[in-house]
Amino acid sequence: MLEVRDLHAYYGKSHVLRGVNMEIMPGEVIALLGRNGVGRSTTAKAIMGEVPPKGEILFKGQPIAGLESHKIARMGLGYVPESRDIFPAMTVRQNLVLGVKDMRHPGKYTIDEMLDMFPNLRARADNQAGVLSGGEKQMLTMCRTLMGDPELIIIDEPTEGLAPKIVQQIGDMIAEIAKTGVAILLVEQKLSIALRIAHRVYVMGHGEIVYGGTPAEFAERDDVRAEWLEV
Amino acid sequence: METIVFGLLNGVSYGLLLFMLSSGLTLIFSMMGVLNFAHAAFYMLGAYFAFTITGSSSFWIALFIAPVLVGLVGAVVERYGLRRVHPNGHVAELLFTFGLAYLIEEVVKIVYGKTAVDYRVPELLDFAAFEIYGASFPAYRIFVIFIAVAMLVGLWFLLKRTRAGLIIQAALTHPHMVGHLGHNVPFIFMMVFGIGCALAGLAGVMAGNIFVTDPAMAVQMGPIVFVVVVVGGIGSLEGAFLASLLIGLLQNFAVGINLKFAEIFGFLGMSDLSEVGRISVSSLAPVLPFLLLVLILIFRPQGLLGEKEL
Amino acid sequence: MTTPALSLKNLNKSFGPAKIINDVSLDIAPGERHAIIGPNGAGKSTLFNLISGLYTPTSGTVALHGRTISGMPPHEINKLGLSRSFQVSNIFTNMTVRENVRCGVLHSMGQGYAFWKNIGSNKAVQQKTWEVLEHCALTDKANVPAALLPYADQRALEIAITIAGGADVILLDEPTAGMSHSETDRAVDLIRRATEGKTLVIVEHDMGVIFDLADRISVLVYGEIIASAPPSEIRGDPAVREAYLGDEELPEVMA
Amino acid sequence: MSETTQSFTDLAPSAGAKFRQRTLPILIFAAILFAIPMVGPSRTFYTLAHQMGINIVFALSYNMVLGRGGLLSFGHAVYFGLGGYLAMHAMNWIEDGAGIWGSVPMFLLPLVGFAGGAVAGAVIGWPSCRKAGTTFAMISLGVAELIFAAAFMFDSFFGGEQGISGDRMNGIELFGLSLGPIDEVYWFIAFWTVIGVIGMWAFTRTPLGKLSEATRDNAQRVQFIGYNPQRVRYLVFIAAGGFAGLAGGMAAVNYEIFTPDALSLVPSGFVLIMAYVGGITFFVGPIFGAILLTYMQSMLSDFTEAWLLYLGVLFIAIVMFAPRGIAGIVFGFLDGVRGDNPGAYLGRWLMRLLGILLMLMGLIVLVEVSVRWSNGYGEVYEPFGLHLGHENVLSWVLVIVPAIAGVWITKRASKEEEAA
Amino acid sequence: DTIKFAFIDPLSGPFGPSGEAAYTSYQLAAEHINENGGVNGDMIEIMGYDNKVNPKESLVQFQKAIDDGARYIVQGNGSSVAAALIEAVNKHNKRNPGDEVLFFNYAAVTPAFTNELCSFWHFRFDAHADMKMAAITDWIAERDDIKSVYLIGQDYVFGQAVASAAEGQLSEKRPDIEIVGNELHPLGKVKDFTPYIQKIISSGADAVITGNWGADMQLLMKAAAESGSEVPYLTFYGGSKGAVASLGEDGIGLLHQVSEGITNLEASDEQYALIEEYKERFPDYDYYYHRVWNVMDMFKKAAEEAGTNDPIPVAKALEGLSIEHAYGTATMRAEDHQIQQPLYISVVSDDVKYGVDNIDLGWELVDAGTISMDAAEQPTTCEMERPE
Ligand SMILES: Nc1ncnc2c1ncn2[C@@H]1O[C@H](COP(=O)(O)OP(=O)(O)OP(=O)(O)O)[C@@H](O)[C@H]1O
Ligand SMILES: Nc1ncnc2c1ncn2[C@@H]1O[C@H](COP(=O)(O)OP(=O)(O)OP(=O)(O)O)[C@@H](O)[C@H]1O
Ligand SMILES: [Mg+2]
Ligand SMILES: [Mg+2]
Repeated sequence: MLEVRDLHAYYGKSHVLRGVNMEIMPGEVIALLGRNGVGRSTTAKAIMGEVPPKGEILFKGQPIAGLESHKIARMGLGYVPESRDIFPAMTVRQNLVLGVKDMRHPGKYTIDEMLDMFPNLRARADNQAGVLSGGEKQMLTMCRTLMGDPELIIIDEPTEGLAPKIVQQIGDMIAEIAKTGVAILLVEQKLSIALRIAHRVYVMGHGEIVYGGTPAEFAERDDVRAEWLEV
Repeated sequence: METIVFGLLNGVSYGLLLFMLSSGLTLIFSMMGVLNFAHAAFYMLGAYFAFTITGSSSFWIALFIAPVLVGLVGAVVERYGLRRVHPNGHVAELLFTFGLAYLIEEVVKIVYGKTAVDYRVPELLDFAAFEIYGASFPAYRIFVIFIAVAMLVGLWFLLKRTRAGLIIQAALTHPHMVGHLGHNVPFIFMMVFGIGCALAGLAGVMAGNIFVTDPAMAVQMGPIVFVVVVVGGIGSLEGAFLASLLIGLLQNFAVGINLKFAEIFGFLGMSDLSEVGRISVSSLAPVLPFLLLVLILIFRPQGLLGEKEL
Repeated sequence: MTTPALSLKNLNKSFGPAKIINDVSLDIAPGERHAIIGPNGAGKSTLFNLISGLYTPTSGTVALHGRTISGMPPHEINKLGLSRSFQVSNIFTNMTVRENVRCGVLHSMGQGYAFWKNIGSNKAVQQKTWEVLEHCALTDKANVPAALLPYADQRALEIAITIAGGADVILLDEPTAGMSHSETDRAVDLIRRATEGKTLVIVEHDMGVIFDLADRISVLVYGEIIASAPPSEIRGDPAVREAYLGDEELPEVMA
Repeated sequence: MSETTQSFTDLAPSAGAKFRQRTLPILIFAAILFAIPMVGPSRTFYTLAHQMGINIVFALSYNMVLGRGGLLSFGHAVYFGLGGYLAMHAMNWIEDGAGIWGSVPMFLLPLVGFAGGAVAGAVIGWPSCRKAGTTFAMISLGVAELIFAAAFMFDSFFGGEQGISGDRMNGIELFGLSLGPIDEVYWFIAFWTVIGVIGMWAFTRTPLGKLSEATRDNAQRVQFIGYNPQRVRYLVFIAAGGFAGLAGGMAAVNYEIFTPDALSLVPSGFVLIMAYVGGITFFVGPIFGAILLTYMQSMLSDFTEAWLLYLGVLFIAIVMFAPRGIAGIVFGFLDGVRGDNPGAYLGRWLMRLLGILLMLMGLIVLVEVSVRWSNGYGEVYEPFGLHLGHENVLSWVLVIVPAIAGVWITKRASKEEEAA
Repeated sequence: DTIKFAFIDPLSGPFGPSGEAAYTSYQLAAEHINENGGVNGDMIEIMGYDNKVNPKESLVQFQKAIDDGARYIVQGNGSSVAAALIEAVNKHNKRNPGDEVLFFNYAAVTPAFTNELCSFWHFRFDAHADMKMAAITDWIAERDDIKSVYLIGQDYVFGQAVASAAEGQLSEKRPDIEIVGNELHPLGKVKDFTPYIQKIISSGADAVITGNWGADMQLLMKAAAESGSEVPYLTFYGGSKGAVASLGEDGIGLLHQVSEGITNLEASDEQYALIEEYKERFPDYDYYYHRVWNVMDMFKKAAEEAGTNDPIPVAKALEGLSIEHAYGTATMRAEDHQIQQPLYISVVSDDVKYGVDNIDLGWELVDAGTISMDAAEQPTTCEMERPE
C-alpha cells in the first residue's frame, strides 16, 4: 500500500532523514518507534509533503513524493500531526464537517456516528474546539481524519501529554479503527500501546530504520531496545 | 422634515454604495486575513473596464463582463503575487497590496491617460425617478440600491450556507492541515481573492459614473472602505452592511446640522470666535467616519457585529 | 501554622454555562512540592490560569502568602513572586536563548522599564542569566535563536524563563511533555535543583515524574479535587484509580 | 565562583567583537558624514543629504515601532509633523526672543521636536497602545486622518495650508554655526543624524528595548515575567514618537517651513516603505531604505515621469523576493562570500544580478515606450541613439527578449543555489 | 548662453496632469520665442522639476534648480507650495547676493502673496482670489434675477478667504442679495456631495459660488448635475482638466468659470493658429493656460527693455510693464507685482468653436461676461522692500 524507498529529508542544511525504507500493507498497523529527535515525525511529514522529500514514495503504486498535500489526501492518505491542529475558532461539529473531502461523496461515517463513538465530544459538539482539553483535541483530530475515509492514516504521537486513562482510550480507539480495515502508521513512544496494537514495528535511529519485525520478535530483541530505545 | 427625508434617502443610497465597495474587502479580509490596500484600485479597474466595454458595446454587457475581468486580474495577482508573499505573514501581504495599489494606478495612467474619462450613466436609467422638495432622485441610484441588496444576499449565502466558507476560515490559520484533509487550499484562496476583487470591480462599474472615473478615484475611496469593514466587525457581512448604512446616515444627517460648537458648548463659555467654537457640525461630517473608527476600536474592538477582535 | 504559600478558597470558574472549576479549595505550604494530576480536560491548566491571573475567577479567591491576588493582572502577580510555565512552549522565538533568559531575569534585578541603562553592562544580570542557563544545561546553546532549538531544549528554556525571575512560588504545566526518558530525568533533576527551597506546583501526566518529585498530590477530576494526599496514599486510593489512573502499573514503565 | 564569572563573560561577545560590531560601524558612519563636505558637494547634494539625514532618523524611529515593537502604524508622520510644528513655533519664539526662548540656540531645536513628538506619542499612544496587531494599525490610520483634518481647522497652530514658516538665522549660535548657508546646515543635520542613530541604537540595548522585542514576539509571556505589555508598548511608542519628533525638528530647521502635508497619510506611507525596503529586521535596514528612497523620490523624477511605477515595482519586488529588505540582501551577500565556497556563490550571485538587470531592461523599455506612446506628444524613447517608437518592432523585441532571458537566468541561478 | 527657467510643479502623481498642462504650455511658448531669436539673443530653456505638490519637496527641487543654473522659477499649483517658494526665494536672495532668482507665479491665487506677504522677487501673472471674486460679484450685481447666493467651499484658509471675500463684496455691490448658505467642508474628504446639493436646493439659492478645486469641484458639480439643479455655479476652477467631460451635457448652463481668457473669444488668426498648434502637439490637453504666454511675453519684453537677462534688472523692468495680449491688455502693477487684466466669465456650451477635453462641449462667454480691468482691480496693502 505504502512504499518508502531511500527517503531523505533536510531542514535547511541539517540532514535529518538518511535513507528511510519501509512498506505498509493494506489493513496493517505499523508502529514506528524511536527516541526523541531521531526523525520519526519528519518521516511522517516527508510522506505528507510537509517537508520536501527526496527519494521515492509510492502510495497504492503511485508516486506521491512532492505532490501537493490535498492531492495526497485525496488519494486516501490521512494524517494526524503531532501538533493536532484543530481549528480552534470553529465548533467541534464544524471541525468534523471539514474532514469530509467532498460533500457529494461523504465517507463511511456520519458526524453523528463519530459523536456516538466519543461521548466526550458529543457533550461539546457545539463548543469552540479551541477550548477543548488536550485529550479531547486528540480525539477530535482523529475523528476528523476518519471523516475523510482514508485508507491509511499516519498518526503522530497521539498520546503525548495525555493522562494514562485517556492513553488507554486512545489506544482502544486506534485498535478499533484498525479493525475497520484502515491501515495505520503509528508514530509512538509509549511501547505499551504500540506493542498492544501493532502488527509490525519499525525502530528508527538517526534518520534510518534500524529494525523491523513483529511485536513478538521485537520483544525478544533486548539488544535493539537497549541500543535504540533507552530504557 | 425636509432634512430628515433627504437625510434618510441619501444616507441609505450612499450607505449602500459604500457597502458595495466594501463587501469584497470584507470577504477577503475575513477569509484570508489580508487587508487588501489595493481594493480601491480594483474598484477603479472596474470603472475603467466598464468604460471601455460600454464604449464598444453597452453598459449592460459591461455590468457582467467588467467584474469578471477584474476578478480574473485579482486571481492572477493572487496566484503569482500574494501566494508567494503569504508565508511571510500578514504585514508582508498588506505591504504587497499597498505596492500593488501604486502599480495599478500607474498602469491605469499609462493605458487610459492621466485625466478623467467620460464614463456615463446608461441612457436607459438616466432620468429622475421622482422629485421631492424640488430635488430629483435619479433612477440610477435606485438601481444601485437594488444591486447592493442583491450583493448582500448573494454573499451572505456564500459565506453562511456553504462549506467553502468554513474551509477558507480554517485554511487561514492552518493551511497545511486543511490540505491534509484533502482541500485544495491555494485554489480556494485564489477564488476568494478573485471574487473579492470582482465585487470591487462591480462597485466600480456601478459607482464610476456617479463619481468621477479618473486615476485618483482609488486613492479617494481607499481609507473609507477600511472604516466600513472595521467598524462593522471583522468577518461580519451583516456588520459591514450595518456600518455602511450607519456611516451613510451619519454623514448625511451631520451635513444637515448647521450648529457650531460655540452654540452647542456655549454653556461652557465657548465663543464662536475661538477656533474650536467656529467649527460647525456639518463641516465635520466627512471626518466623522474616522472618529467612529477610532472610538469603536478603543471601546469595542470587535466592531459592531464582529465576534473576534481584529 | 504558618500562612500557606498559596491558598485557594472556594474557587469557581465557568465559561458561559460550562462550569470548569468547581469550588476548589487548596492550601499549599511554603516549600512544598505539590503535584496536580487528573484526566485531560479536568481543568488543571485552567486552575493555573486562575492562579496566575490570566483568567479571573467567577467566584472565590486566590491568596499568595496570605495576600489576595485574584483579580490582579498577571504581571502584578508575577512581581509578588509567582511564576509559571506553559503547557505549550511559550518563548520569545526571535531571540537567542540567552536573551530569552535575560528577559526573564530583568525584572527581579530591578531593571524595570529602564531605557537609560545598557542591558549589557549590568554584571548582576549577566551573572544571574548565566547561572540560570547553567542550571538548565543550556549554556552551550546560549547564542542559538530560540526558534531553532530542538523541542526538548525549548521545554528546558520554558522552565528556565520561569525560574529566572527568582519567584518563590513556581507553577509548571506539564514540563516534561514530549520528552524522552533521559530528557525527562534530566528535566526532573533540573526542576528539583531549581526549586530548592521554593514552593512548587506542578501538573504532569508522567507518573514517574510525579511520584519522584511530589510531596503531596491533588487529583482534579471534572473541576473538583477528589483527593489530596502524599503519593503513597494516592497510589492506593481506589477513587483515584477509578477516575484517573486506570489499570496501568504505577509508575508507568516503559515497555 | 571565579570560574562562573569567567564563563558568563565568555557568553557575551568579546571586546574585539563588540568593537567590530557596534562601535566600528558608527565610527565609519560618522567618518563618512565628516568626509562629505571635503569633496565640495553641490547644493543639490547637500539638499539631498539633508533630506536623507532627516529620513534616516524618521525611518529608524518608525522601525522602533514596526520592526522592534511589531506594531504596524499608518500614522507615524503625525509625530514627525507635530514635533516639527512645535519646533517651527519655537523657531519663531526664538526669533521674538521672548522669555527664556531668547537664550535658546537654534541648534537645539530638534530637542524641542523630540519633546513635541514624545508628548504627542504619550497622548495618542494612551488609547491606541492598549491594542496590538491590526487593531493598532487601524487606530493609527483613523488617528492620522483625524489629525490631518484637524490641521486644516486649527490655523493658529498649523497655519492652514501655507503652514508655519520661520527664519533659522536667529538666536544664539552654537559651534559657530549661523545655520544660514547650506554647508553650515549640513553640520547641524549630520550632528543630529548621528545623535539620532546612536540614541536609537542605544535604545535597542536597554531593558525596555529588549522587552519591546519580547512583547513583539510573545506578549502573553511578557506578562508572566513581570511586565505589562501594554506599558512596554506605550513607552516604546512614546520614545519612537520622540525620535520622529527629533526628525521633525531637524526638518523644521532645514526647510524653515512646516505644512499640514507633513502629517498626512502620504509621508506615513512613505516612511513605511522606506523602513520595509531597507529591511525591518535589521537595525541598519531603515538607514539603507531612507537613503535609497530619498534619492529615488527626488532624483528619479528627473529621468522618467513614470518613477512612481518603478517605485511600485521596486517595492513589490522587495516584498515578494527579498522580504528582509536591502539589508537582508547586503548581509546575505556578505555571509555568502564568507561562506564555504565564495567563488561559486559569487558566480551564482553575478548570474542572478545579470538576470535581474535583463528583466529590468525589458521593463524599462516597456514602460518608457508605453509612457511616450500614451502621452501622444509624438515623443519617442531614444536611449543610446536608438529610436524606439511603439510601432518599431525592435522596441518590442527589446522588451520581450531580455525579459525572457532574465527570467530564465534567474531561475537557473535559483536552481543552482538549491542544488548547492 | 541659455536662460534657464525652472518649472517646479507636479509632473507625476494625482496632480500630475495639472502640472503637465502648464509645462507643455511653457515649452511651446519658449519654443516660439526661441524660433524668433530668443531673448537678447539667448535661448530659453524650460527645465521641469517634479515637486509632487509638496512644499518640502519643492524646496529640494528649488535647490536642484539653482544648482542647474536656473535664475527664474515658475510655479502655480498649490498656495502652500507657492508660500514655501516665496520664503525660500527671499531667503536665498538674501543669503546669496549676486545669485538672485525671480519667482513667476502663474496660478497660486492666495491674495496675501501680493498683500502682506508681498516680495520684490515674486510676480503673479494670474488674478488673485479676491480679483476673481470681484469679477464674479460684478457679474452677479448686474443680474437682477439673482436674489440669493449660496457659498460652498473647502474648509481651509483658501476656502475661508473665498467665502469672506464673496460676503464682503456682495454686501457692498448688492446689499439686497441674501447669502442663504455659507458651507465649508473638509478638504478632499467628501465622497458624495448629494447632501450638500440638497441643502443648496432647499435653500432656494439663485446662484452658487465655490472656490473648490480638484476632486472636490468635480464631485460637487457631478452631484449638482445629477439632482437636476439649474442654478449657475460660479467657480474659480471649472476650467480645470476633465471637469467638463465628467459632467457632459449636464454641465451646459450650469458650470461657470472665471478666467483671463478662453479659446472661444474673438481673437486674431495667429491666436487661433496657436490654439490649434497646441492641441495638435499635446492632444491630451487643451489650450488653457493663456497666462503662460503672458508670463513669457512679459519676460521677453522686460528683458529686452533692460537689455540684460539678469534677474534684478528684469524685475525692475517688469514693474509697471504692459503688454497687449490676445484677449486684452495686461499690466504688472509695480506696487505689489500683481498683474491687472480684464477677466471673463464663461459657461459650458455645446455650440462652440473649440471644445475641451476632446469632446464637443466648450466654454462660451456669458452675457455681460467681460469684466474690465478696473472692475477686477483690488487695492493692496503691500509694502515692498526693494534692493538697491
Ligand atoms: N523545523 C525544524 N527545523 C530544524 N530542525 C528541525 C525542525 N523540526 C525538527 N527538527 C530536527 O530534526 C530532528 C528530527 O525531528 P523529528 O521531529 O522528526 O523527531 P521525532 O523523532 O519525531 O522526535 P519527537 O519525539 O521530538 O517528536 C530533530 O533533531 C529536530 O531537532
Ligand atoms: N477559555 C475557555 N472557554 C471555554 N472553555 C474552556 C476555556 N478554557 C478551557 N476550557 C474548558 O475547560 C476544560 C478544562 O481545560 P484545561 O485546559 O484546564 O484542561 P487540563 O486539565 O489542563 O487538560 P490537559 O491535561 O488535556 O491539558 C476543558 O474541557 C476545556 O474545554
Ligand atoms: Mg515527533
Ligand atoms: Mg492542560
